[in-house]
Amino acid sequence: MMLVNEKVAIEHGLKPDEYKKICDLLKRVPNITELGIFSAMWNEHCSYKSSRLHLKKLPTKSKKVIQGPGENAGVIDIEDNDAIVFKIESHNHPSFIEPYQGAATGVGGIMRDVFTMGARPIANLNSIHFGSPQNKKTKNLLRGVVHGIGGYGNCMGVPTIAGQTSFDSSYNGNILVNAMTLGLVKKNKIFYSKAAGLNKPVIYVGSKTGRDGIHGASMASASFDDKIEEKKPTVQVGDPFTEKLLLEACLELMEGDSIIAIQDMGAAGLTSSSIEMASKGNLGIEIDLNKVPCREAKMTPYEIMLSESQERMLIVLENGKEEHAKRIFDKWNLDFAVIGQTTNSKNIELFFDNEQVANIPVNTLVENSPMYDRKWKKAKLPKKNKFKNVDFNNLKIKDVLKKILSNHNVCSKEWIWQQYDHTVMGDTIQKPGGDSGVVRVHGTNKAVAASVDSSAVYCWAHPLTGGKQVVAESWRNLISVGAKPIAITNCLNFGSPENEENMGEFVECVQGISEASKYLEFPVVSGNVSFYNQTKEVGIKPTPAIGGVGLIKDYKKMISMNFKEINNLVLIIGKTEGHIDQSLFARTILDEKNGPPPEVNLFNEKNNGESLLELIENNYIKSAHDISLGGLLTAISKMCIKGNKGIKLSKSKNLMNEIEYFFSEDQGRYIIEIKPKDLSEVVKILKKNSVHYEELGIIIDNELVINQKTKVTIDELKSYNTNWLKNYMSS
Amino acid sequence: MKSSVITFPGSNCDRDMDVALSKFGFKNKMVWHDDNELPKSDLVVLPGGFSYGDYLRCGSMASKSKIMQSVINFAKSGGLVMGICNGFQILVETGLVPGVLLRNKYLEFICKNVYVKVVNKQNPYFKNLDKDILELHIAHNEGNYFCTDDQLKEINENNQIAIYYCDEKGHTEEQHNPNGSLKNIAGIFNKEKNVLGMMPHPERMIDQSLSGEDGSIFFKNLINNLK
Amino acid sequence: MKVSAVITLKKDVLDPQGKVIHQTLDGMGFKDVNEIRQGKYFEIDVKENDPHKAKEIVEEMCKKLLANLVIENYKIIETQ
Amino acid sequence: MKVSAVITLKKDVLDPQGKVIHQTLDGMGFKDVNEIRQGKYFEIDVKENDPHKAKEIVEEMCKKLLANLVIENYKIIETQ
Ligand SMILES: Nc1ncnc2c1ncn2[C@@H]1O[C@H](COP(=O)(O)OP(=O)(O)O)[C@@H](O)[C@H]1O
Ligand SMILES: [Mg+2]
Repeated sequence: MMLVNEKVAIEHGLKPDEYKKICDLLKRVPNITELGIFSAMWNEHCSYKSSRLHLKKLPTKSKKVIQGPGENAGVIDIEDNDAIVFKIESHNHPSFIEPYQGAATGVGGIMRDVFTMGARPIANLNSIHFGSPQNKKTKNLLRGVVHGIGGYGNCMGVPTIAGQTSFDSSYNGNILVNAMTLGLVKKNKIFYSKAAGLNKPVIYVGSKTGRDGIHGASMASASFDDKIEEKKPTVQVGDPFTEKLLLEACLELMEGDSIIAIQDMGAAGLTSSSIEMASKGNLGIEIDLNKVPCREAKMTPYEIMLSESQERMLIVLENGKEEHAKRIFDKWNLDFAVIGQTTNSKNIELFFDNEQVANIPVNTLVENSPMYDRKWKKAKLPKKNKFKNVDFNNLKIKDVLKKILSNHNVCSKEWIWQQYDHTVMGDTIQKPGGDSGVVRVHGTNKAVAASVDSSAVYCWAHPLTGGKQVVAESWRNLISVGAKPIAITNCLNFGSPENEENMGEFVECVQGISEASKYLEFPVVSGNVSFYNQTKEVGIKPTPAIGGVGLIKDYKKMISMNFKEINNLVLIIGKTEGHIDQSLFARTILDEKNGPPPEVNLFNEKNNGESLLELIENNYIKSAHDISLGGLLTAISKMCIKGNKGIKLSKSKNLMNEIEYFFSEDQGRYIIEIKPKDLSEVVKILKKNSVHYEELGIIIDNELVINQKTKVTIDELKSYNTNWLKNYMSS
Repeated sequence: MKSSVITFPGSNCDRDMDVALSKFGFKNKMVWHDDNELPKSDLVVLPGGFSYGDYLRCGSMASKSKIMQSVINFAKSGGLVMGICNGFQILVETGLVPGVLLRNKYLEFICKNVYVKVVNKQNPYFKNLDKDILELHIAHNEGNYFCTDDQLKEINENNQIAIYYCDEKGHTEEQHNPNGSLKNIAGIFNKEKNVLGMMPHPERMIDQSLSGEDGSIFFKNLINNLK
Repeated sequence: MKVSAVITLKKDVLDPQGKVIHQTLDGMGFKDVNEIRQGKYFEIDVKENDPHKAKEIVEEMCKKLLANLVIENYKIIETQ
Repeated sequence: MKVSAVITLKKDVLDPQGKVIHQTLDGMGFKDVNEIRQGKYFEIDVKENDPHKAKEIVEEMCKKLLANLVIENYKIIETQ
């Protein structure tokens, strides 16, 4: 067997002082299997050693939260004994190396996290970020990732109902692929990963273990360098068919009362799953590795423990339920093996060929894992740019609108979501393309809305503001479809924590997320941190992705953003101040990349959102849409496109320049459509709540009439907005 | 009316089909692929999904499963068998309907609403339908219908084409063909018209909150025809 | 012993994958391609050491499952 | 001339298709299979009559497009 020393430890991604700590904790030198286990458990991906300290700041509780962070996924209460289980997860590094399999296994992994808890997955979302469209690799990466997400999700029969796609050169060497899943479970049938009881059988089910993905978790914790070719063998291949069988088999077993604890084998496979179960139950586990179903001959204990083969689960069963469980997994043609049992040793003990090959106290792997208070640098709020009216005066609104609607970050992403089955399960009532995806809770009048958002540019310009903004945007997207926001999950994609600036971005984004979610009572129930999105010295723009979930009590009251009826009135809620810095307009038309992001006023955010919900509750709202990237005119255009209707805008009473008015990205704003007869009632409610509003115009047949001089037909708007991605992908 | 929906490993529209059939008055039973016998049924449905992961060829492995022998016998004795999407692919693999389903022309999965033109109403599925054009939903990766020239000749002679892809006015030009299907074929019968295979999913269009309601029209008409 | 089989589409059957790959190769600068057709390849390890018998078993598999004889041909290419 | 290439999964890479086909064959009564792995087969007709050069072109195609070298190997098996 290979001898272990500091050099070998460093090759495993451990730092010299971490290796020393392992020797101290064990009071001996670990063998190679043990070292492998430590390196897997102590890497950034599994141990959260750089982030733990800061994640503690996130608010995680509310009356609706059943389970916060710490389990496989978060759980929220949606009444009538129903609960939603949800989480987001990154699969960035694997997707850059092999986009199809990387993305596919990302989707597979997050679905397993959700059905491990007893929930049937009912919706998938994804947040994907690519390098600049001109970058040579971008097109193939995008195609591969989309095919991978679709390939896995479609086969599972889970609709992909929403997502987000962006392009930015900071992702040239590190794309981001974040996958999110929502599942539905009865409140009294939630399963957890905490083992309990002595001498309970430990069961392995699913696919066989192969050599794939050994050290995937450590790969996710390292930056890319020139040697990325060498990292290739760590790619895992997904098998959605087996996962579908595993889902059905697990749910079937969960109907009874056989399961004490269940945990999927995700990053670091059998290692982290067994250790987590033992650690939560304050127990030991012993495993006979000869019993683990293996795909390849002669796999070593090291390989078996570190394999990241997909579609596997670990279960602690009640005594005497083995036969019953085996029958179910046989029926679904899946591997089933009793591989060990719980013990009172509080150690993880592994046996192979009748010899003990590892014996480690569980607490050394979990509680004693390293935690760092990394150095970080506070970001300054950039100075505002002083734009002069002359900067705008020679711009034609129509030209600007065309450029913005066809910008790669605003244009329609239909090419992507048409490749995702978004209607399977027969409950999708709002497809991708709206503010949130919405699915009904099967057989009830309720519906669940979900959206995933991130604004890397704002976070890069000022992390604290950016962090707040993403949470607010998620909240707005839910409110726009008539859902009451309940909770969020977050996927924190950052550069290297060992770089003070990147670490600062992380710390302050988390601070911003924390402030906003506290204020909006929109707690964080699950999440994931992905550091080292870095190639050599270049890190990505900080990209926290927020997945929000909300409830619509009566699905017939759901709102969509398409303009509905000619002669209806269109209003804007929230104040337009003309904040141009960091707007898409400033960055693409003026080529001005400096300046602060728009401010987020949490009081207004909450007040405006809640007032809109009140209007929706009273049936006044015919369509609604939040204003985000591209500003007011972009939002209006999208409502025209979707509804196939036009609008005649009234002359604004505002004194600012038209360009600022139309393209600024001030926060907390929505556009709403109401019937003329309801205007006075609507205004009464808005005034009662002190919400700023303006009348924007009236819906007409098929033109966007901006002013006397400027008119754009709906067909023009459509062609601006829908062609870019299609053309790009087929060129 | 009694119906049976077969669940294969990897089927994922089986529940949706069950919901739809039940909604329009069928007494539906779910049947496991590994069973030997079909319950007594007026209609057997092979649902959509990815039976056996769509590995090898879509539908190929499901066509070899135990229950399929009974389904084939049932069809040969005149029983109504309908295959939707993956179910269509399974029917093709058993040879109950002619042709094959290749990968979509642009090699992309397509999920969207399309229009189809009903061209043959002399059969239990479309008899009495008061519309000629239905808006239905497709969601597939392999719906590109293909058959040999000889087969096509026979298909035409026997009026076996059930539905064509078209636009909302019923035009069946190539640009209304979502997947490259030969002659815009979206669904096809066996010679006797008791077996129907089609790519669109009527079961996803049974509620105005969903993608539309033309699926409801299809199912209501179907159960009335069977009564 | 191991037997390899190749399944190809019959000549008059459309091959959308082959066509798209052809276009892609063309776009990448491989201008000298007349045609490209995609097929499937199987490597089957059977418990049979007689090459003749092993081949027969695999032929049987091709006929019954691996190939759809309406549109595909099969060929046993190697036994070892 | 025509060149055939075979793309197979690397040895330790999971082959979900092969696995399911194996199970199905087993269910159909083919009990004597140890393993079955699926790969891709390409028949490429290139405008090049020198076998050596033709092979080189196809190798280039395999490297650049047809094979995913992260998980797959390629082999040129025939030129005619
Ligand atoms: N990768 C994707 N998967 C599914 N849907 C997507 C994806 N990317 C974008 N979309 C959909 O496109 C629409 C526009 O996205 P976006 O511009 O981010 O909306 P918003 O500004 O309202 O958050 C949304 O409905 C979103 O769900
Ligand atoms: Mg929105």
